[in-house]
Amino acid sequence: MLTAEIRITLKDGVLDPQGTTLRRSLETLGFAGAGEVRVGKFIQVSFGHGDQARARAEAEAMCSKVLANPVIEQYRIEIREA
Amino acid sequence: MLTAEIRITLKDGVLDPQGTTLRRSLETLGFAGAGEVRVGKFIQVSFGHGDQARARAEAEAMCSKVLANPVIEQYRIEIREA
Amino acid sequence: MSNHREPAVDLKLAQSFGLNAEEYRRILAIMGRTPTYTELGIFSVLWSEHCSYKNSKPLLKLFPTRMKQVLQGPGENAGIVDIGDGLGVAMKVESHNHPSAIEPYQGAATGIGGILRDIFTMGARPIALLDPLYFGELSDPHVRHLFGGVVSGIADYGNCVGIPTVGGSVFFDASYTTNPLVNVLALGVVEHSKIVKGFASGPGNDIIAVGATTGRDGIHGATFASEELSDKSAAKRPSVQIGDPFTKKLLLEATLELIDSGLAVGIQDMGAAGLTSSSIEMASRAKTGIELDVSKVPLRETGMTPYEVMLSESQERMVVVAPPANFEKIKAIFDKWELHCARIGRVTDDGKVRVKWQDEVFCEVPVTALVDDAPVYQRESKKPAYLSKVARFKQSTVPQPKDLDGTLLQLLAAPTIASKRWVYRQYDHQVRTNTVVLPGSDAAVLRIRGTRKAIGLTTDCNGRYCYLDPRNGGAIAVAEAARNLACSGARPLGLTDCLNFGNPYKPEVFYQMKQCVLGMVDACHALQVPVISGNVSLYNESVTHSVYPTPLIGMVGLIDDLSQITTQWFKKPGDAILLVGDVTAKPDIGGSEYLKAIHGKVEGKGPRMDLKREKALHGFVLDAIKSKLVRSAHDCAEGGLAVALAECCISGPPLGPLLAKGGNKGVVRGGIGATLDLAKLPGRPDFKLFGENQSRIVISCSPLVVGKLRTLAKKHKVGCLKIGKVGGRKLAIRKLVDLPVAKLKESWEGAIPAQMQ
Amino acid sequence: MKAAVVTFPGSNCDYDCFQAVAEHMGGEARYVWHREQRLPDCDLVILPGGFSYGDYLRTGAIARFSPVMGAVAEFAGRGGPVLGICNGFQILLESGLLPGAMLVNRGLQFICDTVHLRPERTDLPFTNRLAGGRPFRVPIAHKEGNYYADAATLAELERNRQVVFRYCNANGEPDEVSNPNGSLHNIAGITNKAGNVLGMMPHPERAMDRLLGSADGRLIFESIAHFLR
Ligand SMILES: Nc1ncnc2c1ncn2[C@@H]1O[C@H](COP(=O)(O)OP(=O)(O)O)[C@@H](O)[C@H]1O
Ligand SMILES: [Mg+2]
Repeated sequence: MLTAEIRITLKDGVLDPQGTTLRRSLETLGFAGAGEVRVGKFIQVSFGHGDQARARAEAEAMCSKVLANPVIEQYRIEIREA
Repeated sequence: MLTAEIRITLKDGVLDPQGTTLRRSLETLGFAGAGEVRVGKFIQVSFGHGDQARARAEAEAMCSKVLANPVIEQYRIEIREA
Repeated sequence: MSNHREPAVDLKLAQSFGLNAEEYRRILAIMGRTPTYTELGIFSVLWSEHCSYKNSKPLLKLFPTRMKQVLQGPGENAGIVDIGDGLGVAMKVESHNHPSAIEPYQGAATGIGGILRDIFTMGARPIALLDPLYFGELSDPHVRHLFGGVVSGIADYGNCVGIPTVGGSVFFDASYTTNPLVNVLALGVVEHSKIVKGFASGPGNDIIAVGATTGRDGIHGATFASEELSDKSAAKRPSVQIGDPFTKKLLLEATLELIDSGLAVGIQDMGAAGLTSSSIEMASRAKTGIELDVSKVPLRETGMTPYEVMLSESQERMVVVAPPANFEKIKAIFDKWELHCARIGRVTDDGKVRVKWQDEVFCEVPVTALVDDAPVYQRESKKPAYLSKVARFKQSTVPQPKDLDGTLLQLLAAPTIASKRWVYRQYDHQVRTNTVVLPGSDAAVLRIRGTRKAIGLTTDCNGRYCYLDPRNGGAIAVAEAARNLACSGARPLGLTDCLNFGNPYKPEVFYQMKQCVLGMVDACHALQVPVISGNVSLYNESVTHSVYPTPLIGMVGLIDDLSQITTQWFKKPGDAILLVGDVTAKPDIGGSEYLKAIHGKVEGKGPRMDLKREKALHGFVLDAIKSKLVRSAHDCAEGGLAVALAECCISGPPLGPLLAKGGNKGVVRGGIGATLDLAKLPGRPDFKLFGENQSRIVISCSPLVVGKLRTLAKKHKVGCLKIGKVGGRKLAIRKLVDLPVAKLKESWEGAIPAQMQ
Repeated sequence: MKAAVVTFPGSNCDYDCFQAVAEHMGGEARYVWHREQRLPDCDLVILPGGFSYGDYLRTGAIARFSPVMGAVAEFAGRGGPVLGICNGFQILLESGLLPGAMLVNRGLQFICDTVHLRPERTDLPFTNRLAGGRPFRVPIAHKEGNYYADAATLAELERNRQVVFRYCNANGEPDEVSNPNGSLHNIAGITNKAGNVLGMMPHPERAMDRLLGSADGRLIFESIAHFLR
């Protein structure tokens, strides 16, 4: 059985209000080391089959159609054995 | 320079309403293959230094103190060269 | 046949389920045998404090619950009062204190979910939420984390289901540091003929589970609510759930559609203790029995046992009782809303709860044993030693501040007094377009569609007063709520209460609880307000101490005509300012915010309450508002007269953005000044400005009607003193205070945002 | 005015939009369930506010696939006026009927408040009763109203005068402090090139009655009525 691990992040250049705030609160809490912080989504989709290529194609279609908004987001897919 | 890539997901057994809704919608959209869907967060934190071990320790501390709630969430950290 | 093997039952197991030895013996006696694992689980939740009220029942019996406007008193999912025109309002408050302490965001969110179900289960469409909250001091970062999380949890859930959060209250005190109180009140409107009750009547009828699927969530949540928080609490994963407002919205719409269709004979939500308490309570009310085949319940996890299915607290589920002939039609409704709907059993006439997995029986217990035979305890009560210590407080020993201006600004910035706009701006308080008075006045006001009427809503309780003098504090909580309603033009119809206390097994805690209840009872009688519903939340303890006794009151009142609504802020330059009520009483600073915030003391007995005078005051104000003599009315509460006056100047609706983060420059807008003279009031300057004497209201009116108001006040035997006039850009109290309105506003509006940024 | 008010699972301002048309404008309003393939006989489509599909994943992301959206696009293509309010605006963005996207508010919080809006155009079906540049007051209630489009799209929007409303101060100036959510160019509402599809974050349907604080929202509904006449 396979799982697609999908990371959806804001495109470079799109301001990330969550990341900015998170970074500030990390700083106040004493995590001075943190440079930029960006917040995105992590979606796991499990498939009922074991066909790698098919899983990738399906995940790709889901991302481009539903899971990510190309105006602001980009995505990366990894297929893993569950 | 290093970046911590942090995946925060709900613990197993914690109901994920977003994932459930998403799965149902994916089905109606014809993505019949999708089994379980779980939605989590993906956070990238960049560090101003190149010390792997330190970056991991810092990311670990951030997760356990701020980024994740151990009551319902679990996390996974990867450190990468940016 | 199922292949579920159940663990053996003994006393040790019973104790791990939260039952004590005496209770376990009682179960053995009732059953005449050792109960099965499933039976024991069912006993333990139904006999928990949360479901059985075993430690509070004797006290709850004291509340007056029957007055002519009451359509449904305590005992159902929510109480209902009549508002005329064939309509009623259903109301109830619920606590989610312990889950919120562990996971503030989800804990608060699921609290909203639970209370909404109680309302629409009665057939009422929810139209309003209120959120009374109690936290430790905001200077503590952990408190800020809890506070921020709770508020956004309430916001995200309430906003998403589309029910406006129109009011609430926030009180900060170190006693709530690790055990915040997160209470939520919901209110709905129902046509008399559409009121539904949780009855499993008619043997042979179907028992149907609708809504979401059942998983292993929150098993023993009711027991969790009935324990003290400890370090181990954080490890109890299943007691916190993820809110699902979207499914809740669907369930709400589907349930209201079902009720409208008339296809169901009984409906009950699955709240604490899930299927167990909902089905058994329904059978108990109808004096019937039930038989469930839990293998038919739509499940979300594999391998669940009968025990787990019965005790699961998965959210967004209901139980429906209906004649078998209606099943297909009911299913069609839930299909439309994309929800599950499954027959899981039937109503019987043998008075027993029978739980089966297909053909195998896992539980067979008489309903009466679970409900009527639940233990009831008269707990021991002992007056706490601290009470006589704090009562020895002498206010003359308090040093007098030189700079009263500075003191007033400091008080306005005390988080308990400061503007709560940071909170309610995160809540959609307008959706469904009924909210006539938005958060920010003494009470929220909602219009009732199809009529000229409106209702007022408020929540109140000063835990510090209850700590210093429980009986007096309990009475004040009720009186203050009624006073806030009166100020907006609403006549009180009924109240719902949430009794938040510590561990009742501590005699001192039980004393506080009993005395608070007695005080509430006094006030209910004196002010003629019935208790229509409520909730008990005990074991609110941290490692070292109990929270302040906090019997939270939520009250609803009726306004006969939309033209009689009054708000708290000054309206027009030139208007006269009157202080009405107990105007000549000696000022008392015991228990005040002034004493605490400025002098760092929690002492005294709290302000005195004279219920007869209070009642007369409400009569006068309502009369004056009805006669259209009043332009604004605001009661004196935390911070005393000076803070009340300042609020009259600055609390009018702000137009535009919240104070910019950090800097407050340039964006403070609105507000109106006033010139006053308090020479006629007795007492030291700081006492008369900041003492929290009860039964006083600041009103403003056209200068032309001052005489009329004086006459009316005389008729009601209420004191009435002209103390100044509206106008200018300053709050000027002769010889005492002289401050620009903008400055007042800056302190008051900026305090909470500054802490929370 | 014959309005179709589209209801998605999770819509919650559908009732208020319905009332704005039926009670306040004396028009005809019909709810249209999102599963419908076609619209009833109507001359206005309203996509109301709320949280379609809980706003899970992204606001409007799932709703835009509802069967009814095909009919809405077709109606818009024929020049019919479509008004998307709040979540309705977000759905229009997701479905590509309007350009751009919504980010979470700059302060990360849901904001319920009243704002001033500056009308930039008064020649549209939705704005012909407004005075150009004169601010009016309507409530907002959203968490994701921080409008974003890339520089090229933004320039094009401005060039084509597709920005219809901007957050502004009481004098009608769109300044930084009046921007509640961080929207680029203080954008509160935009239209398509043809001018018949309007998306706006603020809620005119909540401002139909002085009793509730403001009746300025009527101006938008009166504009539509005027246009349809
Ligand atoms: N948690 C909250 N949620 C919503 N509204 C709140 C909250 N806390 C306070 N408010 C609103 O702020 C206003 C002032 O509250 P409060 O100071 O408690 O009033 P009062 O002293 O008259 O009871 C009220 O309109 C109240 O409803
Ligand atoms: Mg008040």
